[in-house]
Amino acid sequence: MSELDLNDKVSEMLAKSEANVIKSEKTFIHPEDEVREVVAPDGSIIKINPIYDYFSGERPQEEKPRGGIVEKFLNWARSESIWVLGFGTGCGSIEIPPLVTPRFDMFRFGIQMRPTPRQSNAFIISGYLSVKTLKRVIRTYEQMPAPKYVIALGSCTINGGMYYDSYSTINRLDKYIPVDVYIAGCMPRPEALIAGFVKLKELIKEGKAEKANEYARNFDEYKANQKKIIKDWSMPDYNW
Amino acid sequence: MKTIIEKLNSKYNLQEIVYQRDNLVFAAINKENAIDAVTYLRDYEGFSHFVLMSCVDWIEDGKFQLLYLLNNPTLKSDLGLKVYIDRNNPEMVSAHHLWKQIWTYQRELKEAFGINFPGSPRVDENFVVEGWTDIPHMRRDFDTHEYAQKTYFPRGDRKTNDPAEYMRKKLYPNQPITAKQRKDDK
Amino acid sequence: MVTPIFIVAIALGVGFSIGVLNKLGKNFTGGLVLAAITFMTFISYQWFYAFTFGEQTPTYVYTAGFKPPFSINLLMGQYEAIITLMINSIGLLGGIYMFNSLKERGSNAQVVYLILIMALNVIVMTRDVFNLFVFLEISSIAIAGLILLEKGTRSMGAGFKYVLATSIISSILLIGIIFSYFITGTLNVDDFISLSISTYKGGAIVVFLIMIAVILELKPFPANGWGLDVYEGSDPGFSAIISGASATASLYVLYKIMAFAGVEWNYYISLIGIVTFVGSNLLGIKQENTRRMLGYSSIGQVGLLMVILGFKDILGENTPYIFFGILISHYLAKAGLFWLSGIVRAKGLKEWAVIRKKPFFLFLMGTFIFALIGFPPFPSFFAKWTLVMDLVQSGNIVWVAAILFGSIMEAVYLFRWFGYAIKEENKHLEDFKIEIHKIIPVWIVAIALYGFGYFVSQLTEVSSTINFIPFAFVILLFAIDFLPIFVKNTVAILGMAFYFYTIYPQLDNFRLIFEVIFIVGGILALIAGYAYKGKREGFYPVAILMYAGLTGIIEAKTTLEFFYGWELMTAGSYFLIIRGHRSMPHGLSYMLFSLGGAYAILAAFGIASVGQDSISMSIINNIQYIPTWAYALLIVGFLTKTASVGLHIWLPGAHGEAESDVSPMVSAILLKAGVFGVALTLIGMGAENNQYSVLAYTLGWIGAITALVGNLMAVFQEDAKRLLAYSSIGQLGYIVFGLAMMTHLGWLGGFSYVINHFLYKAILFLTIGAVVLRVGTHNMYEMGGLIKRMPLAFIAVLIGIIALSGVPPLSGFTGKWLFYNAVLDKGWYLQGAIMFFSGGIAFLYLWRLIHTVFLGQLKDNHRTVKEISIWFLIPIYTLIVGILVYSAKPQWILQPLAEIIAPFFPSNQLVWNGGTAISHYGNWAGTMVMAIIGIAFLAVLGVQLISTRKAHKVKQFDITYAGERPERPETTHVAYNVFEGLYKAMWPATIPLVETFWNKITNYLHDTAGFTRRIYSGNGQAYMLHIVFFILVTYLVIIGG
Amino acid sequence: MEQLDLGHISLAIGFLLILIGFWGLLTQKNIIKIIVAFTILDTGINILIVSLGYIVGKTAPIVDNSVEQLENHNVVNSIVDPVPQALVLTAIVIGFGVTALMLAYAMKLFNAKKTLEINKFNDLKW
Amino acid sequence: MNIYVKLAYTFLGLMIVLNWGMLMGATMRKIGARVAGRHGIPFKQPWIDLFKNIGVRTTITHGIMYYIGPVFRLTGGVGLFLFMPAVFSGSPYGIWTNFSFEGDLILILYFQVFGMLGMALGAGEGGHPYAAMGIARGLAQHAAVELPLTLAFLSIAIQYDTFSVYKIVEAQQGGFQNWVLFTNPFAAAAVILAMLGALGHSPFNLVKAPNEILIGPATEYEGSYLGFMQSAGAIIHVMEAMLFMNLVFGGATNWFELILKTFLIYFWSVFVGIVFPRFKIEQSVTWFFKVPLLLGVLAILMYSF
Repeated sequence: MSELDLNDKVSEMLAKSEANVIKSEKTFIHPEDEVREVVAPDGSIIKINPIYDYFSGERPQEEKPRGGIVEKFLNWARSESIWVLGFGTGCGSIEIPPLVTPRFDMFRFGIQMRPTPRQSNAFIISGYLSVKTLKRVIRTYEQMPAPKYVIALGSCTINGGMYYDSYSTINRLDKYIPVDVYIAGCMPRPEALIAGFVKLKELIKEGKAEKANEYARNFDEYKANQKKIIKDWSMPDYNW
Repeated sequence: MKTIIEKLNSKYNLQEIVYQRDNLVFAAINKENAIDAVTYLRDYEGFSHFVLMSCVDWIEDGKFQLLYLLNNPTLKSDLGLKVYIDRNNPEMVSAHHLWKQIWTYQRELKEAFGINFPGSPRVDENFVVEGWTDIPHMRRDFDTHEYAQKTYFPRGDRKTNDPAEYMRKKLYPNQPITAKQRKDDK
Repeated sequence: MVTPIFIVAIALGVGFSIGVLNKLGKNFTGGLVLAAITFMTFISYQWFYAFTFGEQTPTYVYTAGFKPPFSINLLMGQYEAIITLMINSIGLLGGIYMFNSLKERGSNAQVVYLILIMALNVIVMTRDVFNLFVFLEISSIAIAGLILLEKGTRSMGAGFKYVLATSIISSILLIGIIFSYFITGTLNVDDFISLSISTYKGGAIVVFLIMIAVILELKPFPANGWGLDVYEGSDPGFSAIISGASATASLYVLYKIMAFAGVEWNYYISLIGIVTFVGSNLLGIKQENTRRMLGYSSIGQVGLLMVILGFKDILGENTPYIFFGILISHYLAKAGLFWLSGIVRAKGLKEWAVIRKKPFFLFLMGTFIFALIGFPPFPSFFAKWTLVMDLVQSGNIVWVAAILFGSIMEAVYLFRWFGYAIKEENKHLEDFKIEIHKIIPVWIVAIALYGFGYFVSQLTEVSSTINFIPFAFVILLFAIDFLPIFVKNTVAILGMAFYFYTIYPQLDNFRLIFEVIFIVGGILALIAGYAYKGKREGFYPVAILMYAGLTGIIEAKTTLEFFYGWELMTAGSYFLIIRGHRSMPHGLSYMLFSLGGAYAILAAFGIASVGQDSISMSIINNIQYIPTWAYALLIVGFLTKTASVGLHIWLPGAHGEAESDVSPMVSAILLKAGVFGVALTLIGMGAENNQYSVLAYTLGWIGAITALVGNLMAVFQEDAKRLLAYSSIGQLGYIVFGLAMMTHLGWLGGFSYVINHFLYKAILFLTIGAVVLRVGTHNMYEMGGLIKRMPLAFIAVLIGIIALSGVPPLSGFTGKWLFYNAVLDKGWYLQGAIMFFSGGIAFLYLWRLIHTVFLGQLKDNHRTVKEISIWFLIPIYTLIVGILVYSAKPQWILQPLAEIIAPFFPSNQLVWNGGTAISHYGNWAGTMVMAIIGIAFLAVLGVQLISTRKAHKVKQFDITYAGERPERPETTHVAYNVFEGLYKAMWPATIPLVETFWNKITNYLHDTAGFTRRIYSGNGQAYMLHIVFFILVTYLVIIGG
Repeated sequence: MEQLDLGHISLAIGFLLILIGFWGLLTQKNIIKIIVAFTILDTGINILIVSLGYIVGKTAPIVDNSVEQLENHNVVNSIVDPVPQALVLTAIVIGFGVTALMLAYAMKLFNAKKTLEINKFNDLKW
Repeated sequence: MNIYVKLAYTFLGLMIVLNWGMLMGATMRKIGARVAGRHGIPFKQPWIDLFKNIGVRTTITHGIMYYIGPVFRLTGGVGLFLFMPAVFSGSPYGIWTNFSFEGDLILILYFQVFGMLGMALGAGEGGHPYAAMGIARGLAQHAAVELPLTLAFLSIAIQYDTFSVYKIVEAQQGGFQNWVLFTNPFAAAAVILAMLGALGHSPFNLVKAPNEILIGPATEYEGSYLGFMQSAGAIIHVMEAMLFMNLVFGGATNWFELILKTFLIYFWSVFVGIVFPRFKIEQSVTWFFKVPLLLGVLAILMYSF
């Protein structure tokens, strides 16, 4: 079969498949999010709207820094006590464990790992993010208390890296959540990570790491971007 | 192994029998007979282990090729049964009753190629991608680059270089190109 | 005065005239027969009246103008008058009851019925043994003839077996009679007595033959299959007559014969009686057919009466009192039950559920069953009491044990039956039709039972002091049961309050504490009853019955009054418990353990009364005869009520399944009755008496192990109320342990626990009960997050669990602190350590209770539930105020407690310095501690309020969930099998050894019964063989051996 | 006891009949045979009664010419004990009644199950 | 003594204990790091963390109980300090004996649970499953630890015929040979082993189990709440060590001695924790029911006969 024939054939097939392509008609309501009716103990039937009833879902508010010496002191404390959420989103997460080894020892810098977003203030996006993971990242990011910082790791978070043409991997992280520090490389070594942390500490001390407020300010824009690619949005608009 | 294939051939009329190795044979089989043959192999010939199930998109022929790869632990042999199904009407009889893990394979094929397996449990649920609305993403007529460009805010200033060329230019900008290199470049 | 010969004359005259009249085509036989029986009843009543209220002397009636032995003579004495009255009146009522069924069988049947009654009269009155034989045969033929006239074939076989058996028996009787004539030349009983026949050559054999025949007529175990078949197969009306009249007559014959048989027979009669009593009650356990079961019960009761007859010399002048007490209860109750079984037409025990929603039927059935078992206020209660007292005093303790064992067996099947009637599913059962002429006799006997109960209680001096006012109140509440709940509840509360007001001045402080817990606690628990809708039929009488019993044991001056109150309380609480869903088996096991305990107490009271000249409660302070055993029995009896380990298996189910406001009654209040008893016993044992230290030591270990077992089992419960129930077991273990220490500090700790347990367990049970009412489930894992909907209930439970766990500053710590000091003081270190370990375990289940119910995830269907009812909140918060006061000012309660205890356990081990308690080992300032903790708490809270002033209120799914989100509250709430890890470590300690033990005993009894009853193969010849073997064995034992 | 007099013989026969009766009652399976056994038993008892009242050489207690012709004309000394004789009459009547009742039962039982085997009538048991 | 002076001293003591607890925590983590060959955190890290946590801008609350859970916890710590004689000075009303004259050992034992229970309830209202799991584990282990500890404490109380902590300390004065450690070795041994569970370090850190059940009860707590809990943790660690010090190791006559002894007691549990991995619940529970329980029973039996 010659090349020309093949191309013809393919375009022919394409035309055909356009016609009978399986365009899914899913509405993408998570089954647990559908409004359901339950019978109360007294026999009455009540309607449960899970997204409304079970989640707060309120918009985030900007929490302006107070300024002055107190804020400076607190910024210093924040910079010296960076609690990193233990959430490996991509291949870069393998670069984080070396940080706790004697060779790199991030504890020297006041950097510690925490298991729960409630107690963390730094989030390392370690490499490529598929759409599926992005949903979890957004949820987790929103659950962290402000002020919170995001360190994006590797070229995938900057421009998609080697996954620039993947149908399931995002290209630019900062369209979806605000990023404080990018660390380029594929993958950056732990030294580079530490350099990134040091950069972050500088930013915090200077009072420039207010991306949480930026997120709140541009909330609609971020949400629009997020919802554009996350079709089965099975959570409230803001996860408290 | 040979006797098994012969027996199977006489029973179900195999095509394209390929003896890849002593213990690895591929053969094509009619869509109608496929599940019968798999059941027969499982129940009478000792192919008790279901290795995998995969799909190839022969877009030029307008066909999907499903592969049921079975393993016989006593003979230490594998047998791949290929089934061609129509690409325009991609539907195959479900085999979930034979091995439970086939549920998952069929769910994956449904999502990735849009092949329907009526009756297979949970076959319509998400498998890898969540909330996919476009045509099935593993079909060859799906253009992933275009999709990514359309969907994910590509950075406009992205440049792609041949790493070897780029590094040579960067490290040794003044060095002339040798004949060997030119040959290689071709 | 109409001579008794007219009884015979009338019967015969009417019988013959009916034959004639029928020929004339007149058909008013039924009325005529009833009239005849009425006249017979009148005659015997006339004599009875003359004997009782006049100065009548026994009168002989000679027939045919000759003196014996050439003629037959009848004697009409006092007993004859009573018994013929009983026979005739039951005959009359039975005649009314069977009016239609006799009519269906034709006039012949009516005549035969009349002749049967007449024959029974003559059997009682005659003094001639041959005449006796003749009329026994006539009665047998009459019964068999009546059965023959029945429709259907089912009873035919039974009738034939009956004929065969009675003919063999009468053959033996006849042989005996003829030989008696041969050796003495007379047939007159009085002559036999005067000649003392047994001294003749061969006299012993003659007496044996006559005696064995009469005994066989009484259907002794195991030669009684023929009787059982008749009970089961024939018309319930006949069964009633056989059980009520025929057996009564035969018993009296036995009494007559015993006069000349010689005293050596007494023992054997008792032996046969007790074997019959225990044996047939044991076999009754296995019965599923109502009438056969009643048959076993009848035979058993007759056995008991034989025992009494056998002991007539020992019982002395009390014999008639005991004999007639039990006989009347048995005769009325059994007739009533047989009649009921005819009305209800239910064969299997479970089919009796058809009367479930018919309160009057349940009332009748309950009356009869309680009368049979010997509950107050029925005559059998007083009779049984006297019997046990007299037997124990004469040293026949083994007999008492056997009688009580048999009674428990009887209670097993009767209460199981009753339980089925109350609780079993009855949807599939067909309703029955009530015929007015059938129900009237049943009502008459039921009312007569109450009447005789009161009458009998007034006969003796000790029982006439019993306070019947609370019981009358119960009857009043039963009478107004049709009124709406609001009225009844108010009446009940006012009544209790008024009663408390009247009784308050009579009580010493020791009793006052318990009376307050019983009555005030009861009123608080009743307030919660306002939350219920509808009529709540039957609730108030039984609740008040329990309180009547409780106040009865508090007021008791004599052991009889105490026992009376105890039994009333048991009955009332049984009814309360069995009202709950699925509580049938628990109600039964509660009843059996309670009865077992009550009998232990009864026996102990008997032992205590040995060598005393009164039965005042103070006799247990100075027991002279085997005191250690008596105290042990008392303690075992009371420990069944405190549900100590080994005797606790009834409690979890009973309390867990009871209604929401009943649980606090039976847990917070009722259990204290057992504590009261234990306290009384220990006071009786005395502080300085080292003689009982082993007993107290054992009791201490029992308390400690109970605490451990109760608390440990509570940890692994999934049902909120069961959890609390097991917790009650553990808490009662503490109390028992504290009391067992027999020191000032121990008692103070124990009493502090008594009050505390009352307070917090009432709070917890009321709250959880109210929550259960709202959410409709007991299972904790089906609840969760209710704090959002029921904050007040949450606060109540929070306070309850803090108090229970003993965390300062609330009042539970008081008890813990006292216990630590007491343990060190007493030197019971290991037991103490077990106690404190169980205290540690308490945290586990308490946290689980509050967490799985109120915290965690609110369930879908509970999103709209309301706060618990205001009527529950009122008593709950009243009690909470009590806890807070107690916590803040412990000295207000502990100091008076110490004064109460001081007379029994004098000590200055605890000194109060203002609000500080100082013991030898340490000190504790309740008020100050509360203040310090309060200040610290408020200070910290202030800081937090400032630092988190902008806290954002979130909803229940706003939790970090590893990047995911919770899907359903059910899958997010950690509530089921929470302590799995601990269970893996401690499962050997949770093996229900005790339950297995009791199950094994039950199975063993059931197997024995199931195996033994196979001798009743249904084959008439086998029954005859039993009779022959019975005769042979008896002969070998009595004469040959 | 050199010679067997009438009294002893009848006594022995009575006991024998009683034993036969018992044996029959306990072993025979046919209801009619059982009833027959009962009548034998009954008869045995009756003979027993009469023989116990028997006094050697005396006549029946019927005061008629035959008695009056005796030497001493002492009625009391010349007749046997009358009471057993009276008793036996009653006993016979009673026995008759019982037998009749049994036969009636036999008839009804046969009508119910068309058999006279006593083993078949064990619906009620345990 | 004037009550205000007393309060001032008590507050000062509390501050000392709080800071010493933080420093001790940092030191122990430093030791752990050194064992692993790392530098570890700076000594100032706990304070920085505390300030940072208090400076958090957004906080959430799941409800009242959730809100006051940390308050209970901290009150539990503070109260424990208030009822514990810190430094022995020859008088039960001395300046550093706090309010220990209001109660005795039993009060302290039961008051320990106050904070724990409050915290458990608060975490429970948070609705997080891991919180409930952590508490369930913690309670199970607490119950198991309680048994040998109670036996040992009873034994000590029997030995000195008192429940007053002050008196027990007093009786141990005059040289280390008077310490319970030497006068009642079984009880001391039971305490030393059971102490590992009470202090809650590996292998008995089931409650927190970071990365397994996400720090347990504190999963949902953030910011100031966490700060409160950190402070309470620091105080309670010292108080636990102080309790064992007072009961077994002769108490302290000055702050230096107190710091040294609490450090060593705490170090013992860290020392064990560095070496051993985490137990499962059933392993932990059965461990306490073996040797420590046996020692406790022996300690009791010594005085029973």
